[in-house]
Amino acid sequence: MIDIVLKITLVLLAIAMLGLTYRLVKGPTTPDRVIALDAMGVNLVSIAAILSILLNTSNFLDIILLIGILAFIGTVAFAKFLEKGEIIEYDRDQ
Amino acid sequence: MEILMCIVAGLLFAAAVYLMLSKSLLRIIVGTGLLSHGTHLMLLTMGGLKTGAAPVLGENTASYTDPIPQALILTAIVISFGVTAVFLVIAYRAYQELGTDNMDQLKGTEADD
Amino acid sequence: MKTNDVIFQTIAKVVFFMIIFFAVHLFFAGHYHPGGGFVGGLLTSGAIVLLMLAFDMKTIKKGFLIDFKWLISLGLLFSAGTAAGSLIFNVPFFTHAYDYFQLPLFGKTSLHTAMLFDLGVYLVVIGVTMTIIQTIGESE
Amino acid sequence: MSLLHWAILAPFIMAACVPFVRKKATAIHTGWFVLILPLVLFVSFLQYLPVTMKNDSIMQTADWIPSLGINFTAYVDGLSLLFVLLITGIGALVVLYSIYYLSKTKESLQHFYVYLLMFMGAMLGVVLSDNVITLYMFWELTSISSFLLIAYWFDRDRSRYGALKSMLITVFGGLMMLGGFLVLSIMGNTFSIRELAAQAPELNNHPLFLLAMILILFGAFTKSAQFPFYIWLPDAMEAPTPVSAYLHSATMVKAGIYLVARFSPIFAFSGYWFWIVGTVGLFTMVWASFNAVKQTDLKGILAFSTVSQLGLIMSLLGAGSAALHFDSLDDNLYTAAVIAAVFHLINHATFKGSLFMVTGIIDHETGTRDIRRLGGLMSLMPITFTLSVIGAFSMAGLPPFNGFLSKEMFLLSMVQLAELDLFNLETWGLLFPVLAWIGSVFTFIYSMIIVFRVFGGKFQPEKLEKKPHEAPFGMLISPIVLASLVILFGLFPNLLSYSLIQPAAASIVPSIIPNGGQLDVHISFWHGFTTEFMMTIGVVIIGIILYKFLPKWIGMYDYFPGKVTLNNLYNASLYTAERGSHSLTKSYMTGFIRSYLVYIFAFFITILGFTIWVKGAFRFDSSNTASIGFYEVGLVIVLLIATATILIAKSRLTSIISLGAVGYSVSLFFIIFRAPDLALTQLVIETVSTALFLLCFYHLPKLSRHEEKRRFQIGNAVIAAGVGLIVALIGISAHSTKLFPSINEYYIKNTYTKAGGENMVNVILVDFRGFDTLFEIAVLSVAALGIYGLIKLRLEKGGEQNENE
Amino acid sequence: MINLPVLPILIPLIAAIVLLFVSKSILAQRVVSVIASASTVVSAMILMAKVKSDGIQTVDMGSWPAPFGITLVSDMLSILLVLTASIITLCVVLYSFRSIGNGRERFYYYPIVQFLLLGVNGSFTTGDIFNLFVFFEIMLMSSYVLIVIGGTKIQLRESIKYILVNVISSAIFVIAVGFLYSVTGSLNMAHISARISEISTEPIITVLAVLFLIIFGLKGAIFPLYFWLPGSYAAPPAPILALFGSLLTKVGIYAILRTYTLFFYHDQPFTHDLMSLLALLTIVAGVIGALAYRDVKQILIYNIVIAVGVLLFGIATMTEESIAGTVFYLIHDMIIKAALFLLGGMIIYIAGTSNLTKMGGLIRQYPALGWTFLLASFGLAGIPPLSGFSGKLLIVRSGFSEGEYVGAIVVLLSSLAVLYSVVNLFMEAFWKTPETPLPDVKKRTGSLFIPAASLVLLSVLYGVGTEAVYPYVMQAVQTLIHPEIYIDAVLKE
Repeated sequence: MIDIVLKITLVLLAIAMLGLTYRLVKGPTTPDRVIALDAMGVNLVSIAAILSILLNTSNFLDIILLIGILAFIGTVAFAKFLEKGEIIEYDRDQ
Repeated sequence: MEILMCIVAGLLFAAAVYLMLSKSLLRIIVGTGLLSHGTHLMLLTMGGLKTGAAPVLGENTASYTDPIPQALILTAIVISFGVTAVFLVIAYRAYQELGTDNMDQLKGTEADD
Repeated sequence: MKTNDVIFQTIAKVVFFMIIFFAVHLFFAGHYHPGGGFVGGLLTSGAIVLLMLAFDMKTIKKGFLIDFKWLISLGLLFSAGTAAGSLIFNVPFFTHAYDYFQLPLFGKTSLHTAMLFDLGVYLVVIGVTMTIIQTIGESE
Repeated sequence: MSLLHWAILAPFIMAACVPFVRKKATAIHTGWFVLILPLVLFVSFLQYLPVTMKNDSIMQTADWIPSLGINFTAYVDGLSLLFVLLITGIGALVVLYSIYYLSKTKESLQHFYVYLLMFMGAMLGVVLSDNVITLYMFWELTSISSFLLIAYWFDRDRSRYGALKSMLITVFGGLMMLGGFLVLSIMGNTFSIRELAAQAPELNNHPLFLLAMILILFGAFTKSAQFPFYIWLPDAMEAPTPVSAYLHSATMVKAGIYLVARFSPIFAFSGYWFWIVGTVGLFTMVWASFNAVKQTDLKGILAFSTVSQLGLIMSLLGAGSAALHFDSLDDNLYTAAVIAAVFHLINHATFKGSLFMVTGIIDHETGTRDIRRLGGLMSLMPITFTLSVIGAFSMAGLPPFNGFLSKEMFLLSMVQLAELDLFNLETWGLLFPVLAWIGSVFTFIYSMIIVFRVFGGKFQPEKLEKKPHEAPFGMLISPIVLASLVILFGLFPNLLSYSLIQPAAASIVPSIIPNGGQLDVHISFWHGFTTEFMMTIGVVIIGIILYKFLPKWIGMYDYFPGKVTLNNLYNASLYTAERGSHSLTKSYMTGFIRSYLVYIFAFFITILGFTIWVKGAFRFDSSNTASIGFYEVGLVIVLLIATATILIAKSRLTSIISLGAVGYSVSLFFIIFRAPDLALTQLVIETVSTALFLLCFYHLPKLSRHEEKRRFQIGNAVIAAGVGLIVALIGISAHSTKLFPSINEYYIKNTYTKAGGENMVNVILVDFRGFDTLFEIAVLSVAALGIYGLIKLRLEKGGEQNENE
Repeated sequence: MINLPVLPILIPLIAAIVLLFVSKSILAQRVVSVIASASTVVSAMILMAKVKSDGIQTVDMGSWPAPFGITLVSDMLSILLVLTASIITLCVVLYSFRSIGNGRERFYYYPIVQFLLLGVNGSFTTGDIFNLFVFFEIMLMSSYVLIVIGGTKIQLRESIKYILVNVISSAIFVIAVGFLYSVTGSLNMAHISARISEISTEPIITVLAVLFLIIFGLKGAIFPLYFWLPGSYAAPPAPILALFGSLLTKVGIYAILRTYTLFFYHDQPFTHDLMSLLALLTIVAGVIGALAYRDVKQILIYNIVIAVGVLLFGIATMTEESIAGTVFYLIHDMIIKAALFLLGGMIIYIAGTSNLTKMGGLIRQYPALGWTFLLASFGLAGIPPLSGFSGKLLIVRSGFSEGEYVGAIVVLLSSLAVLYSVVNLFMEAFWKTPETPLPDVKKRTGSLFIPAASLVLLSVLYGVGTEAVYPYVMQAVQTLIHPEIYIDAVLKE
């Protein structure tokens, strides 16, 4: 039973991925794309988690955490890029 | 699944080749990125897919997937990361020095050697 | 344009340590669970990059005091040294040794020279990523 | 190493000493020092005469590369001894002559003598070697030393041109000859000429026989300047005159003759040999003598005359091969041709050597060699005049000089050929005497030109740079010696008969000489009103008439198309080779990386496609494949859409983000395919790479897509599709042909027990295959250092100045 | 010392690490580089003596038995090549002192050269197909950096092409390893060889053979995969070019030689004939290129292509004799190419240009350079007794005996083209009267000349002393002709 539910969820997530990909491609603005990318990160976390349950393994837990961290850094970086047009400043006092 | 992945890898290769044949340096480098993705997927496929649990001992399972391609891919990923980084920086410097990222203008002739 | 990044900077400091801990965890877990020197190293650099995002390159450089290129050499020395250690015992190059020890605090732990090797990998990866990012960052 | 070996090496050792002598003893002309060597060698080789006169030989072997069968084997028989004496004898005279010819203050004598000694050693090596490989080595060395000597005055364009030309042609022949030697060695399984000759009958029936023969003849014909390879010889006249006298008339060009003579025992039985050697030689003789007449440069005439005379000797050797078809020596007319060849070889060296030296004297004293500016020197330079008369008349075949005798013998041999009923000679035989006679007529004419245009006629001092007078005595010694030999051999030919000629001829046709037997070599001055004598008279009469009316018919040379000469062919082919390859190279080395990639991928597709098709290598086996889930298909679609987005993306940001999306999808696949370590690494790496992309391309122009022609796009698409198809096909086939169990079982079993870990992938990385990882981080380190250097180090100067500090 | 085969790889690695630590001082870098290179040479010599007396030396990395771990295999072929590569590197390092410039020296030139040597030596030694890829990568990565170090315009421009081509070939290499793994289930070369010989008729093996030919052909610059080479090699300065010209393409050739004698010898009518055809086309292409340019670098670079063709023809003929010739010629070509590029570098340095039409008359001021160059040219063309001869002799002879008449003659005539191109170069640079008179002051070239001339001397000795080298080469050939020797040594059966 739970298997079927999980698999359906996976399919739904895959559809969500498709939608997000559409947004990523279409844009039209960069913030749209960044948000799509961030959401994809959340999606990835979900997929990894569900797969962990399906495969009955704890090996993917690290991945989930990692995706979380990366998505965070990525979003922050993009946010900064959008705001300042630069990701890493050399010396911000100048 | 393996057949499907072979096709996917083939498509990635095709896309990569198409990009590498274009004029824009950026597209070329993106092409190399795609190429390495295709390579890794193909390598993984060659070990057989989903034939068992993840290759980590300790879980009760009868079989594991082939760890060798995974280890090889890991090495390959890291190496292609290094290459991509160098390539990118060279492209960046080339753009700085030569003022273009159009490969047609980067052809160079004996005259200016 | 000077912007106020206080919240971001404060969070970054905290998250930095969280990521570092996770990275160290991944590194140590490597032999038994997914992870290892590569991911650990990359994630550590990720943490440093987060700091760079929040602050700036110069501050970070001052804060870290070490030249990342030196870190590369050190890492290579660790890895190559571990591998070459076997030369002293006249066993084939790269032969690792390990044993289980009863350590206080950790309990029964295996000490493995492969860990030392992986430490080298970890250091090199940090050194490499940071050198690349720093160099490119500075050139702008 | 025996004395014989040291004799060959002595010139090289001497050559090494020359620069020191030149430096230390500046007061004395270096030539005096050098002169010792050929004299000593000449005298010491004379001691072998008794041996060879008995048709015996001496062989000394020193190991060089015995494993490959290459040994330094020195071998003295009649033929080699004859050549050795020529080389050292003429060598001594030439060195003596050069002492007066080359100023010790103005010229770089050390170079001259080093080259000359190198040549002498190389030539000795050629004629004394038994091993074909050693022979080839010395052969090439003669080409090289000739190259250096021709380019002695390397400032002159003509010198360099001539040097290169001679080297290209002779080395070409040398290489072909090497090929022939190798084929021979395959047939006979040895590199030794003697051993090969011993197997001659078996070799004759070998399928490779003809190939070997033709390849070796290439060597002989190029070196001996036979048609059509003779063109290098006239240009070689840029060398100092002593060199021309030595290399380009007396010795080096005879190496080809030597080769033909040396290999006669192996090849001469074949009809091909007879025809090729005989006709090429004869044709060369006629053609060159015909061309000599129109030359205006004195050395040019001599060059063509040399070519012609070499052709004469060659044709005699060809004719002589007919002798092998007779079992006994009795009634064997054709040994006469061989004897004539050897005799003329000696004679040619004497009269042509003296003529060259005379030319050198004229050049030296008047400052020109152009016969249009010379004339009337008879009274000013009486000794020189006498010498040139002796030389030229001997060349023309007039009595009482040695040239007369050998020319008679030549005509006789050609007449006899017409009567031979071998090799289809019945039909074509008559051509031989006719051509020989025509050649002789022209020979007569140009010989007369040499004498009478220079010494007869009107003296034209206004056209000369210097005031001519007789040469210093030292310079005259050598030509006088040679001219005396011309007369001596003319009057007493039998001085040579059994000492030199018989042994040499016997080495050429050993198979028909019974053990202990000898060829009959009795050369008589007068032998009645024979056909050949009548022919000589005809030559003289017609020759005189034609010479008298030369101005009337010299114009006919203009009818020959000036552009279709072999020389122009050579020049044009070099030019075409250079220009043609330049434009060809330009056409494909476009500098566009796209073109190169197209070549590479096109090759990839065609050759692999061809292989798969021909070998029927495609396999499709879906029996042991994993199932496909719906969500997996979904992910595949995501991946492909992201990929497609890159292809059509207009902005760089889109393509970079899409690449990131592809990367994340790949890591998702890694999760699905149970590869947690991969997924972890891929995720982080993808993030870092994307960041790097953004960092690096921050400064790039917004619109980085350059519009491409539709034609290109379609072409690209086709190639891309082809590559993808091939990769997928091979992938599927490879997956469907899993023939062996993987070695991975070992890792699964031993990860915990032997390596003390649980995560197989990581244990493989740091332990089982840690060696890979060690160098993988090294790769990363190099990349980082490279990037650091790239950004920080900026040498402003162009690439070429990098050689400077 | 059971780890002897590791040393030629380990010493450069350690040296590189030490060099990274002392990167601040140029003097220290030079000293360490020389010491390290010299000790690599010494260790290679010791190893060679060992291989000579005891046969193939193997070390199982990490004590994991073959085929499960990575095994280093020093057979005679690999150690000969390792020794040659190490000697060349030593000479190039010495040459670099005065020619490469302080800028590059400060930016890790020396450690990267050591990494390059490490990659080359590793490629020659490893017995594992994936490890070969890793060593290729380290070699390539070093070459990427070396080709672009200094960052001049032309270097940047050409390095892009160079990297792109190599990225492609690396990618194909990885998937080819994957295919091979899928079919044979192993990565150890000896093991793969043993397994392939059981299934020799499988058509997929032929396909893989062609695939590997393409991969290594891209590195080794065979027709029609060599187009990237002339442009890219012309970019870096002479010492780097010498390393590239003498080592990198030869690694590709080595890999072809190794795989085609160890794995892919079962379908010779197809694979080797294909290779033979490509070899001849490569020669022709190289000749066309060498004749096309009036530029020191280009002429020498196209000579690389010609040599590659000759070597490939030797491999394609695939008899004991031709393989022996190939090994002889391979070593010769490495030495003489390095020497010629170094000498060519001196010519360019003295004349201030690499364009032949703009130089001339150097012989008066630099006679030693001129004659050494001419000697090296003759060596390159294979004039006996210089070094190129014995190899070419064997290759041509076996070509004739195998009935490949056209091929043998093409190889022979390629010598003529080689001779023409280099002698023409010599005449233009040294003999021709220059358009502008040369400056009176001689440039100091002693420290450049000595390493270059010692390579020429080595090449001459190699040629004259062929007999001394012969047993070594034949030992190498035995392993190549009889793969079971290799397999037994590695798998210890």
